[in-house]
Amino acid sequence: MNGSPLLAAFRRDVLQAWRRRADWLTTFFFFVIVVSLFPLGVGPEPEMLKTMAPGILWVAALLAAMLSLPRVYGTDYADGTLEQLVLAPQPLAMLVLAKTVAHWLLSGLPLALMAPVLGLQFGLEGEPLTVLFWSLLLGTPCLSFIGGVGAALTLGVRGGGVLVALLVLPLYIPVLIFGAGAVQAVATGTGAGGHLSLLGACLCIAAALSPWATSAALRVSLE
Amino acid sequence: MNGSPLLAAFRRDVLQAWRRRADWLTTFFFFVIVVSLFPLGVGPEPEMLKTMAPGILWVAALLAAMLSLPRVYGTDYADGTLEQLVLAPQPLAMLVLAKTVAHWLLSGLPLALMAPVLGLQFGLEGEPLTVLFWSLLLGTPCLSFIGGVGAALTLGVRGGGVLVALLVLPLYIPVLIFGAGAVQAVATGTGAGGHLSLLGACLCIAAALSPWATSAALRVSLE
Amino acid sequence: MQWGSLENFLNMGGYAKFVWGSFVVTAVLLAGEVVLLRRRHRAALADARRHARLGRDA
Amino acid sequence: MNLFKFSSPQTFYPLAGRLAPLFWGLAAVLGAVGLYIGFFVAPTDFQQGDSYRIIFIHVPAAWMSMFLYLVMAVWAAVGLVLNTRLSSMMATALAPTGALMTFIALWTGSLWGRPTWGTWWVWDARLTSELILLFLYIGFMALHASIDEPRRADKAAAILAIVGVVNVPIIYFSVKWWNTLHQGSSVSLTKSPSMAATMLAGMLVMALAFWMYSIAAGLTRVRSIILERERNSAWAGAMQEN
Amino acid sequence: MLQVRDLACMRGDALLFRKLEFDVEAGEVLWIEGSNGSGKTSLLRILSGLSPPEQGEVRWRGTALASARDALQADLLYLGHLNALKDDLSVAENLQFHSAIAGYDADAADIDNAIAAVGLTSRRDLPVRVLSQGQRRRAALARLWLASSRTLWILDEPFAALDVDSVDRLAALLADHVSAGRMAILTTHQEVALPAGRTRRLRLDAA
Amino acid sequence: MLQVRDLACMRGDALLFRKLEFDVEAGEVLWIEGSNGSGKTSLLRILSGLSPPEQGEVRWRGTALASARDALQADLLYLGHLNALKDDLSVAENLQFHSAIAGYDADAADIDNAIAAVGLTSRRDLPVRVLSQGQRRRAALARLWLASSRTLWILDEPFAALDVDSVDRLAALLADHVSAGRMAILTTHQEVALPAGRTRRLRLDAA
Ligand code: HEM
Ligand SMILES: Nc1ncnc2c1ncn2[C@@H]1O[C@H](COP(=O)(O)OP(=O)(O)OP(=O)(O)O)[C@@H](O)[C@H]1O
Ligand SMILES: Nc1ncnc2c1ncn2[C@@H]1O[C@H](COP(=O)(O)OP(=O)(O)OP(=O)(O)O)[C@@H](O)[C@H]1O
Ligand SMILES: [Mg+2]
Ligand SMILES: [Mg+2]
Repeated sequence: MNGSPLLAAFRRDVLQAWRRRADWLTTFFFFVIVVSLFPLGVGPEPEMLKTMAPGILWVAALLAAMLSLPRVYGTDYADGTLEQLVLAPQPLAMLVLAKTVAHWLLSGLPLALMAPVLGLQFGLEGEPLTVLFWSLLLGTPCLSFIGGVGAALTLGVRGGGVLVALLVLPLYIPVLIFGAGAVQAVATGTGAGGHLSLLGACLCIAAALSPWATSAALRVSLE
Repeated sequence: MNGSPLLAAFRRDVLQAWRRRADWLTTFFFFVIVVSLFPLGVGPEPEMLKTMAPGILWVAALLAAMLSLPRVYGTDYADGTLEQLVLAPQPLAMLVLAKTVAHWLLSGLPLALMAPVLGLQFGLEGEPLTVLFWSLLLGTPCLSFIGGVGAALTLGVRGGGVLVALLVLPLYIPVLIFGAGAVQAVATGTGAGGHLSLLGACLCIAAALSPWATSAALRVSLE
Repeated sequence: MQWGSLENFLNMGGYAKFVWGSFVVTAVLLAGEVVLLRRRHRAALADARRHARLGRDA
Repeated sequence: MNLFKFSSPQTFYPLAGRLAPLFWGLAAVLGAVGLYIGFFVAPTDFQQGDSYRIIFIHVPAAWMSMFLYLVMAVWAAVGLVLNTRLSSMMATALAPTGALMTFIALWTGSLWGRPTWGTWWVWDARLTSELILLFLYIGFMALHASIDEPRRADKAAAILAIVGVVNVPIIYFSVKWWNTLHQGSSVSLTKSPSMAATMLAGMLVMALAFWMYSIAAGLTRVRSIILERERNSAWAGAMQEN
Repeated sequence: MLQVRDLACMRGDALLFRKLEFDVEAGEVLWIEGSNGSGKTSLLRILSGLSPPEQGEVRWRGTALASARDALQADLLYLGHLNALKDDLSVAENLQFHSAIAGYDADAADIDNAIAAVGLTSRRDLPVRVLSQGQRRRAALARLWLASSRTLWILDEPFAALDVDSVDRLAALLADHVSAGRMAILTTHQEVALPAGRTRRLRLDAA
Repeated sequence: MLQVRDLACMRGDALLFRKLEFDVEAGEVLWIEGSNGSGKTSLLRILSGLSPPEQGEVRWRGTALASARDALQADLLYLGHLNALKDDLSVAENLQFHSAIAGYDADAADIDNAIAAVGLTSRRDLPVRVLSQGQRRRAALARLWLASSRTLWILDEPFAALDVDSVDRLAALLADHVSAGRMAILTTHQEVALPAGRTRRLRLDAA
């Protein structure tokens, strides 16, 4: 009984995304396209592309996560659903958690799954590719959690889409450094273990704090 | 008398942007932040950063232009202004032109002005820096023109923010290639003239065709 | 026959992974499209009939 | 007037129903002949060994991917300008097949590149523009799928297809220049010097097979689309075949 | 002046209306009635040329809309469900923009008059974002006071969210408009005192 | 049950009301009247705990709102200007979501009944995006049929965009609600037949 509203919030987000397949598939293709833009801008030299690959993939993942953020609470805010969520007799933070998990499943996970294929295009192979996958699997939920706070803070602020970038990207920097660092570390021979555990720690902190921060921001946005 | 509605459309967009300074300043900061993320993701080697610089700056400009697109017609669509523009006794393509120029002034021009400073940070100097500036000055209006079509096509389509990326980024590729290519050409000793004239040609084509395509798309969005 | 044996044929001069990887995936994709096309057509037919019945009832 | 007779979905539906099996059959027969030539008549290439046999699907798929985009855009434009619904439906019907062909070209090319170039992928002009073509197809389909009112979707997607067609040559040449103006890539396409006549024949037969397949798939899909859109009309409800 | 012949409208697979025929002559108000979802808004959008009809034709001053679009747009004021106001601009700025775009040729005094007519003088320079629902509707309606020269007004639920005084003021304006030989087509669910003798009703769901 | 003491509300530099005092008892409808912009919506948002008052206090069952927020939320149904419907979900799915979130414990049959009560049965599975303005409002109002157990209804312009039949049905539901000893606070500009003898009016701009 107690879990059911959370499940409902989660299910509704997933259901809505399913209705709008084009919606989250585009997050995914956005990622693929942005990654493919870089060789066009930088030039086709394989060695250089290989060195750049982790950085490019991670920056693209950051941007893709960020682009999908406004949708998390934006439509709820515009159509009045957010008022109802805030007034619901459930702890708001739990509803936020459910929505964040849905966001990750729909935007973060597909990126992590696709990344190895893109890595191949840049000439990555073997262990770096595996580490790339794991770093994204640990890192993308962080992006969803941190991004949620930014998305909530920019509600009702027109041009939120760009403002959210400004708020959130700096917060993403540690995730970027540990994530891209892990792949580079394994490529240069040092192990990726340290970087990955740091990413795990980031995830724990983000998961523990962000629902509270997000729900506080949501309340403020309605005042 | 005939020009005044266009002037009004232009002035209103600029006025509104002025009211919402945060809005277009964030496009600008987005550009700066994305560019600054790369050294963090890729590592600090100066030689490599220098080679990558034009590509990174140009990709960031593409993304920044794209992020600001949904706003061009999105708010007009949501609040009903677009119906009024379509029903106005002016040629719609002219109004579109006025709005596109406003968009470029507010989002493209600042990037072109800022780019040399960022180029310095990547170790670019002298002629490449000048060419970077000119390539962006010629290229960013192309981005506004092409992007306008995408923005108009995705009106009333949920998840428009990401869909617009999917539609527009592939069309941006020639601009990216000629733009980044110009800087690289001058850095490697071949002249940038060819690339810049190709950019100019792109701009002419885009400026001639895109207002028509955009206004057709706007009409369709209201049906 | 240039291959001699089925084994040789399947081995494709050492390029089995690549050649069969191409041909089999292509075959699967084309067959998949055909299956999806049939399904879609059946669903469309059923839907049209359902609507026709609804229309008559209304 | 006679010219326009078949431009009504209702009259085109049965016509397509009669034509489609013909093209399916042709595709199957030509495919079988092409595969026979490809595997049993064409000799082993002295440079590439048997890996070259990928050519028998790679090149036809690559050709079709580009050709279908053009055809799709022309149908879309006709639909937009003349407001004939059937043309727009044809455009929508071709897009998935075109995207599939593009994907097959990419996939087989990639599998071919590994043994011949030693890498799955290089950022070469042809490869890159094929990848972009895939994005254009996906954009067309995504846009069409995101608009519920079918007529609006047709028109919006048509505008996109037309803009894309203006852009495809620009993209193609820009990618080509990008790649050649800049340091030539260290790997290059090792074409078999003079393609054996049988190889050429096999490739052409397979190309015809892919062509017939695309027509058949397009006709079949357009029939479903017609039914879906006209499901309220009496004639659609009366269709009984499977 | 406006003639509608054999008009049909479909949305999805719902047929909203068909074989609709009516004329609107100078000096008339046409009040389109019907329950929710009967197709009033859809009809108004077809009449204004925003969306194409499924079938049939609309004629303005004798020419089919397909070729008379420019002529109609020069004569038309359309006010939809949405207010067409920019949240960030003030009431006055919004009206200035509209009058420039639509070519009303209004100067600052005209705009002030219009604002006064809808009772928003004290809110003149506030951004629309902070206005109440009804005040926004009033700001949108102020365009009617600027566009008195337009022959045809098409108004979708103009009375929605208005308080009683504003309803009366708008009704009076409508009476003036038609008694000057112009036309209006509108929808509303409220019982409003529309110009007696000059108002024709069209029920959509009766069809 | 609900007590308001010395309430004041400012927006920008406009003082909307001050020293507002009233009680709402079980079995009563409070109809808040006032011209556009008099502060009705602002008042309702304060009462429901969405925004804090400038001054004064709201008490629910004797406790100040600051500490009784959870208690109020379990008793409250708030329906604002906005419909809180997801364009992409169908009417039924939207209601399922709301009933799960708000804890109404409604099963599929309840939801179908609510949809039937607002006359949307034929639109049950359409995405809300395609509904007409009035149909959307009706879909939002269907929550009232699910939330009959909630003690306090706060409704901002519930009759807006509704056709005549729907207005009557809603008025009848309100009568049932209060005659079962519950409460409602609402605003509307239309003259609606609210439960006679149980309706109290509060004019805001008179203050
Ligand atoms: C993912 C990788 C690849 C892609 C996307 C790709 C794409 C294409 C395209 C678009 C064409 C048609 C071009 C035209 O007719 O002008 C084509 C033709 C061709 N490709 Fe590939 N290709 C790839 C890899 C390869 C590889 C690895 C080889 C051989 C080593 C190869 C050999 C050929 C040949 C021989 C043709 C026919 C050329 C002609 O007759 O014009 N391709 N490919
Ligand atoms: N895809 C669809 N499938 C079925 N019905 C649809 C679809 N799209 C729209 N409709 C129906 O078309 C009608 C649109 O009506 P419209 O907005 O014109 O109504 P209206 O008369 O203005 O109503 P209101 O008084 O509520 O404003 C609605 O009944 C809606 O349910
Ligand atoms: N920053 C501000 N400066 C001045 N006045 C403001 C500001 N923000 C809001 N207001 C005023 O506060 C009031 C808000 O009113 P509210 O939305 O509560 O009205 P309402 O009674 O619900 O009206 P309606 O009947 O139109 O819905 C409006 O009169 C608005 O102009
Ligand atoms: Mg309506
Ligand atoms: Mg209000």
